[in-house]
Amino acid sequence: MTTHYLVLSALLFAIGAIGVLVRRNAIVVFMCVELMLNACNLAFVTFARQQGNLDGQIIAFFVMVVAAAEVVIGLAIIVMIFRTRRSASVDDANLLKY
Amino acid sequence: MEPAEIIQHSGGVIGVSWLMVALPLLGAAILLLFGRRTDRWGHLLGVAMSLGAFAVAVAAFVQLLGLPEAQRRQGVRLYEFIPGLADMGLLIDPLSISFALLITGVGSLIHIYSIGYMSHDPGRRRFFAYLNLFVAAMLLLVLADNYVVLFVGWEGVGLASYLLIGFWQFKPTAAAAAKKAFIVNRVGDFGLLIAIFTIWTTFGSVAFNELTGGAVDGAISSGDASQGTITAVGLLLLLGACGKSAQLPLQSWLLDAMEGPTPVSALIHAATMVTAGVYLVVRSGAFFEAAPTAQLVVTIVGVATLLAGAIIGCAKDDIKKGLAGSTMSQIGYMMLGAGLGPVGYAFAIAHLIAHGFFKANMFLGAGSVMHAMNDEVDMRKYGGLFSVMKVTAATFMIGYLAIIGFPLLSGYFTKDGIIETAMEHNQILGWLAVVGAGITGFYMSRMVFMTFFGKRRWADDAHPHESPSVMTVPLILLSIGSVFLGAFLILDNRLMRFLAPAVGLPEHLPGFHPFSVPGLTTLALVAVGVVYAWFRYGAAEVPRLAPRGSFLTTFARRDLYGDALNEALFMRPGQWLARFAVFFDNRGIDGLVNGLAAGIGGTSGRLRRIQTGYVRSYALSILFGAAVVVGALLYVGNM
Amino acid sequence: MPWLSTLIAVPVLGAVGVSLVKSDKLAKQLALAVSLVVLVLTGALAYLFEPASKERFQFAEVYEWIPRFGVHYGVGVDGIALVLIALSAVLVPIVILASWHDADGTGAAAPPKRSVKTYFALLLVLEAMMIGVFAATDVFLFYVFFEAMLIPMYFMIGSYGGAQRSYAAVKFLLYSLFGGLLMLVAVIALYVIADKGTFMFPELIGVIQDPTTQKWLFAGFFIAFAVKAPLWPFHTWLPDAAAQAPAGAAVLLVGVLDKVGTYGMLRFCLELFPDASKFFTPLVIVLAVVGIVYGAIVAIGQTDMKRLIAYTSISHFGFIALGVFAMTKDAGAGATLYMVNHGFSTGALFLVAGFLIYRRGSSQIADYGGVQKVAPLLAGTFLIAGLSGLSLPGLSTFVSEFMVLIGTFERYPVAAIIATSGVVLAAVYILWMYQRTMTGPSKEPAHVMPDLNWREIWVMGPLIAVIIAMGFFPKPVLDVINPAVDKTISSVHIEPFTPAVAEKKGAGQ
Amino acid sequence: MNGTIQAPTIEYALLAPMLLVFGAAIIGVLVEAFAPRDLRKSIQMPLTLLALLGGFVLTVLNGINGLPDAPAAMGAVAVDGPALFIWGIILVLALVSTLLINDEDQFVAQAAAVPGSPDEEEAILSGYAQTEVYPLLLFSVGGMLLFASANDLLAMFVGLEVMSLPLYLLCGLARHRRLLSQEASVKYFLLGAFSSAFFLYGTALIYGYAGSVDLKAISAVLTEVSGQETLLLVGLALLGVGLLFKIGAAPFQAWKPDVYQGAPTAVTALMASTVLVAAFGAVLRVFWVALGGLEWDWKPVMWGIAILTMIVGAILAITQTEIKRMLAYSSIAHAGFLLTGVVAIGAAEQNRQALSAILFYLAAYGFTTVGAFAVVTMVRDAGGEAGHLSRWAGLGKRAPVLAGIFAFFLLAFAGIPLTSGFFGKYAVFSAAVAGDALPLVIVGVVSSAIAAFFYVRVIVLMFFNEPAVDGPSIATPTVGTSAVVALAAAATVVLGVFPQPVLDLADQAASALFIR
Repeated sequence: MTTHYLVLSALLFAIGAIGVLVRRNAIVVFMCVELMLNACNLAFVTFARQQGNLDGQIIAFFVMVVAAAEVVIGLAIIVMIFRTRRSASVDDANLLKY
Repeated sequence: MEPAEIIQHSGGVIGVSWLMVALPLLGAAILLLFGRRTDRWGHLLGVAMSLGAFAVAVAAFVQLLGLPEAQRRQGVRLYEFIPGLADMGLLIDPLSISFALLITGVGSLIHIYSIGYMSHDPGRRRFFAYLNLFVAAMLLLVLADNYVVLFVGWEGVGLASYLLIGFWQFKPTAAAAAKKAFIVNRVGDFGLLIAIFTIWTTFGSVAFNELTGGAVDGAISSGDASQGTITAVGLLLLLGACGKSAQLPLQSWLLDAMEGPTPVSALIHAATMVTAGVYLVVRSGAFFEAAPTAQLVVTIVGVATLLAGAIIGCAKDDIKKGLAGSTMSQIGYMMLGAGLGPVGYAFAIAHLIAHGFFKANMFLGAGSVMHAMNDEVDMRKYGGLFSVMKVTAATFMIGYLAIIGFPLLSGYFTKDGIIETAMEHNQILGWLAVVGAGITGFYMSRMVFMTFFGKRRWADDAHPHESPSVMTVPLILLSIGSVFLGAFLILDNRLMRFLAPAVGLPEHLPGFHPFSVPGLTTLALVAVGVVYAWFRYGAAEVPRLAPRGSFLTTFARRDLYGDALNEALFMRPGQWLARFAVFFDNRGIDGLVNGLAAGIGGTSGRLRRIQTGYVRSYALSILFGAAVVVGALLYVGNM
Repeated sequence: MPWLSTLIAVPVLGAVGVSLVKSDKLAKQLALAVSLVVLVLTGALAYLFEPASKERFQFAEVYEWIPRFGVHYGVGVDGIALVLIALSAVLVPIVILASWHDADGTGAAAPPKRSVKTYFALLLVLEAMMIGVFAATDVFLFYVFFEAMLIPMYFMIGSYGGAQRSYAAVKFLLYSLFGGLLMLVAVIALYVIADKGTFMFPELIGVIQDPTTQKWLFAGFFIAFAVKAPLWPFHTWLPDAAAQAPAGAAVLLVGVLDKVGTYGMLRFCLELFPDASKFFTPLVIVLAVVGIVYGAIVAIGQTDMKRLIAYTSISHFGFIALGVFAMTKDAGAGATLYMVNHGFSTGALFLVAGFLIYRRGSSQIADYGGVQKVAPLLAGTFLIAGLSGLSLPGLSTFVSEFMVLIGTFERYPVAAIIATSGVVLAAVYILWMYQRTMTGPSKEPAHVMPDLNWREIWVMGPLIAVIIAMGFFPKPVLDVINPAVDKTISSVHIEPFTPAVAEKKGAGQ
Repeated sequence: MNGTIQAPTIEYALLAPMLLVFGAAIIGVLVEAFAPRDLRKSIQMPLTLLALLGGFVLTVLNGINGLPDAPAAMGAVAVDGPALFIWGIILVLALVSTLLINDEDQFVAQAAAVPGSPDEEEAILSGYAQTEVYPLLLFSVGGMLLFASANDLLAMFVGLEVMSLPLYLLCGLARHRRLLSQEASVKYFLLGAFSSAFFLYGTALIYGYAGSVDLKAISAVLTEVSGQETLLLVGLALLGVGLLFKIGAAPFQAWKPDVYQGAPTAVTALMASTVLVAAFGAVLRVFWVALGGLEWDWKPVMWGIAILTMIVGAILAITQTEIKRMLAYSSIAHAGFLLTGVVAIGAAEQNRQALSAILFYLAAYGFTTVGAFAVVTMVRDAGGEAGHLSRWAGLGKRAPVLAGIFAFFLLAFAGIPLTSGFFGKYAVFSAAVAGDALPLVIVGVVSSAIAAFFYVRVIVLMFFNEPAVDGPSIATPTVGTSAVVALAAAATVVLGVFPQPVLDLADQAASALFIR
């Protein structure tokens, strides 16, 4: 019954995507992205089970590593902008437009 | 008898007859190129070149006379002008040579006259350059052996006329008159061009020797060319002729053309250029004889114009305009004659030549008068000049008698011939021509009485005097011509038989019967006109200011509302059209182009607002895009 | 000796030299010298050219340029190309001489001072490209020159032009570019569909057979040429460009660059897509005739000399297009001759107008009057140039216009008749302009309006001489043109004109 | 599965360029860690250059040694013709961009310091320099190499991230206008991460459908019929979104203008040239190799995207007033032109034509872009670069040569003959025509006509308008910058007049198409 897992992962992905759209705080937005990545992981492992090979699971590990790296970078950037602007709201950052 | 074949020839003077064109052209070139340096002797060069051309013409004429009739059409091919279309070739035949003699002869006299007339004008050298240019172009016109070269000369004289009418360019009226003359002529040229095109596409040639009456009839009978085509050609040629010869409906430019110096009016707008239309019709006889309809239209135009001109002449106080009206009228007679086939041709040409003399004579006389009266042209300010300038007066009188057809003077023979022939063709036209003669008698007498007789109505500062002999001698020579030419050309159909090789000869030659009904009627009417004029302008007091006058008078003064008509029909609508076109071009077409550009710019301006700068809206667009892509792919995939 | 390559190379090198020399004066003299060298070379070329020769293109050179795209550096001339190259070669030195001070910022209403050297360098580059575009026998090479030409002209208008110069320059560039890009599509499609692996023009003749394809490709080429020529209703860029460009540039723009459009119609549209050409002939003829009358009428309504001249050219381009698409010997030859004559006559008009404007600093007709009295030479040359504009017999333009009209009449009488009415309108716009500017009481004391100086006389002299000479004796040029035009027309496979009276055909010679 | 795991084989020679770059990057990190501050720059700079140069040489060697017929590293990386060509371009362009980066004034002294705060001044005074730039650049380049040559989706994802993450940082390091720079950084990061999530989910779905992420395997599965098309199609869609985001195709282009404008110009140059190249390498691989079988499904969609991209790029650029922003939109338009080449997929011969056309276009465009941005770095105000177009008025008067070269680059972008841009466009469009995409080409030329307008507009500003009174100063270019401009100009000319050699090279690279 792997379908449920797929549905769940789809849900998680959707929640993440929606979160990116609705939340203002850069950190939270970023967390939502992470949520999406993990949704992918869930999908991968599920499919690995479906297909009966290990690739999916290995991929999941890769993704975790990449996600970790992303966190490092992301936090660095967000902290940097927070220090200058004293705010982590992504809506404050719109000098660049049109 | 049919016209003779053209035979190529290059011997004797005829071989070098191109000199007739070349000499004056050279003169013009020298005078224009070397400019002020030639101011001192420029006029002499001009005269010399004109006389040279005259000499060549005479020599060629003599040589032609020496040839048997059958060989009296000599072609001189110079070079290929437009390969496959037309050659630069001359045709020396009785018709062209008669014109050449008239042009160079009268032209030379007028050259000489101008030495005196323009002596005080700073632009005299330029004037002679233009005169030479005119002579050259006019000779090219009449000597051309095909329609294309003829057209070159045709427009050449147009240019010369333009330059000379506008000779005093600083006078706005002169500049305007010049432009008007050229443009109206262009309308005629439009017709001439189309005619040439039609001739070319029908006969595959524009050369006169290919376009004989035989060829035309052959084309019609073989069905290669419809009767309609030939008629069309005739009418189009006529349109061209009307332009040059100031015939209705293209007459309006001639009266304004009097803005030019008087010798110009004499040479171009009386003696030679304005008769080119008649030449064209006669030269194209082959087409007209095959197209009776066209011929009829020619005669109608002729009569209409001769009446119109006469009427206009009656009301003019400006002596030159009076003469101009008379010129229109006389050319009307010629046109009438030209529309009457071989017989008419001869009379038309005869009248043309005679008119060349007596009208030039009178114009120069008028010039001499103006010269004496500090360029006053209003006859109401003349009067009683006979006593102070006898030569001028006498010669003018001779011209006057000639034009009204005083028995045994030139006009008597030539005009009468035309009237007689017209009668034979069409009574109505004939009688109208007779009436015209009567009116001529009136307005010419009016002119003479107002100018030379009656009380002196001079301006206070006017001290009239006889003109120098350089001016009077030409007058005398011309008046001699005015006296005898008519008789010489008409009696025992001398000219008719001379022209025969060129235009053909009618079966039965017309006799000369002076006491025919029309002839006598004409004389009577003329007499009435003269007498009436005497009472109005000779015996009676002439007011110095023109009275309001009857409706008819105003009608005539206003040139029969010709200009008003043109203005209402063409000028104003034309200007309006031009203004609208400009507006349409800027707002319409260009507006479309710029509008498109502006539209794109505007779109851009609005679209870039989508780029709000909010990262979340970007994310939304990505998600949205993703959704669309997914949807699209599913749609395509499951099709 | 690679004549044509030399002809292209010399001006380019000259341009480099001009941009390197120190003083402006030297640059001008060098530019003039180079252009004269080109003129001499062209003369030699014309002398060596054999009109009767069997081979289609003489002095042909073909080298592979981009084998990957089947593109060659292929040049060669037939009669048509030769006369147009000659036209460019004659005009450029004249223009250089005429624009002697255009870039110095002297003269009334001069634009702010710009680099003089650049101006003359651009002129030479332009000359090279003009020669190249006419000499190209490779469609792609032609396209490259066709587009590249825009750039120098763009800079000449934009940096040395009048008040509205940048608007005019941009409009000119974008308009032409748009047409060019459509042509690019057609060029690509031509290559792909022909599938010959080459762009050499001779090898592409008759390759496209399918009528529909022909029509589309024709459209692609034709629109580009119609914009370039320009044909009504694609003309509105010309008045702006010509009016804003310095007189010299305007001469080359209207005199030569625009000819590329009509040249392209004659060379490429007709020969590559004969059936499509025949199919579109009615449309094109309508456009042409409309252009003739419309251009003339709008010209009559102009108040600005240069714009007026530009509109007269639009009318004249109508004549040329008419002649090209009438597809008769006479009309074709006439159109080709018209391209040359129009170059000289309009060139003369623009230059004289330029002299006037240089003196007074206004191109408004209303600002002039009575010039004839104070500057008779100037007025005289102006009149002659104008008369050639209204194609007065005895001047070169008459011959070509007459041939176009009579040739058109052979096949399309109605169109020819309407077009002939342009003759009358021409008289109106030219003579009215002359009347308003040159005649009447003069508007200022003589010293304000000096007469032509020697440099200007040397500019106008040759032009007028050529105009008159070719007016009375066009045969030499026509002998060069005719064979080439016959080849072109014959490749359209349209039955030749025969007069109604057949047996009289060819008479009058 | 008998429990024995055989050791994977790695073709080190083939992968050498990538390995070299990564190695150098790691060394760079160590240098940052241990070398004294004042030495770092003098070590990093040559190190980077050497690494990139070496990488290029090795790539060339690979090319000379002949192409392998099977993917390397257990099928993870395909070092085939296109890959080598793309590697070559990337490495050269990166090398060139490095010369730009070398210019101090570009980068913040200390990223951590708050703008305008005392410690920033102090950092500037003490001449700090964020030398991490160099290793970051190397990592990113390495990522690109992998991204463009990855033969399975996992490797591609890793490549994508390794390429992107350092760029996110680099974007935030501008010395002037730091707020903009940081904003660009954060936007780029969030959106990048967001899109890579899509990429990843797409991968997952495709894995679910095909049971493998190996491109070859995927294409193999596509040939045999099976249900669950939906899974595949959705996966394909999401995968596509991830990739199209990177090339900035509409409607995923939103980030491009902001990031290009905010980022330090040197970094913008790097992104505008190399990232585009790498991304197209990946796009081609995914769509032609893995999903070639689905051609008829994705082609229509790609048509739509191509058209949209061209139009949006051209139209929005018209009203831009910031030079870098305008160039960003222009690069969007160019991405659209390139996409017309991507949809020109068809028979093998046709594909060769299209592929080599795209490769040539990438090379031509890359050089011109780097050159253009290099010029932008030289036109400066008190507050850094004079980005606003109005400041460029009359530049032709004050710096004729520079303005001339820039105008030349713009003409190349516009695709005027005798510039590299023209032949690039020509190649792609003719491939598209041959691939029955004529309407697409017509849209292409129309939009390039529109695009011409704003290129021309800049030329008008520079040459036909009078210079502003307090116009920007022209920075006396460092050796590096002037070298970049010269090189780019030379490339633009040569590719515009004698494109044949490069075309041949591209043909060779494309001759064998992609190996699977």
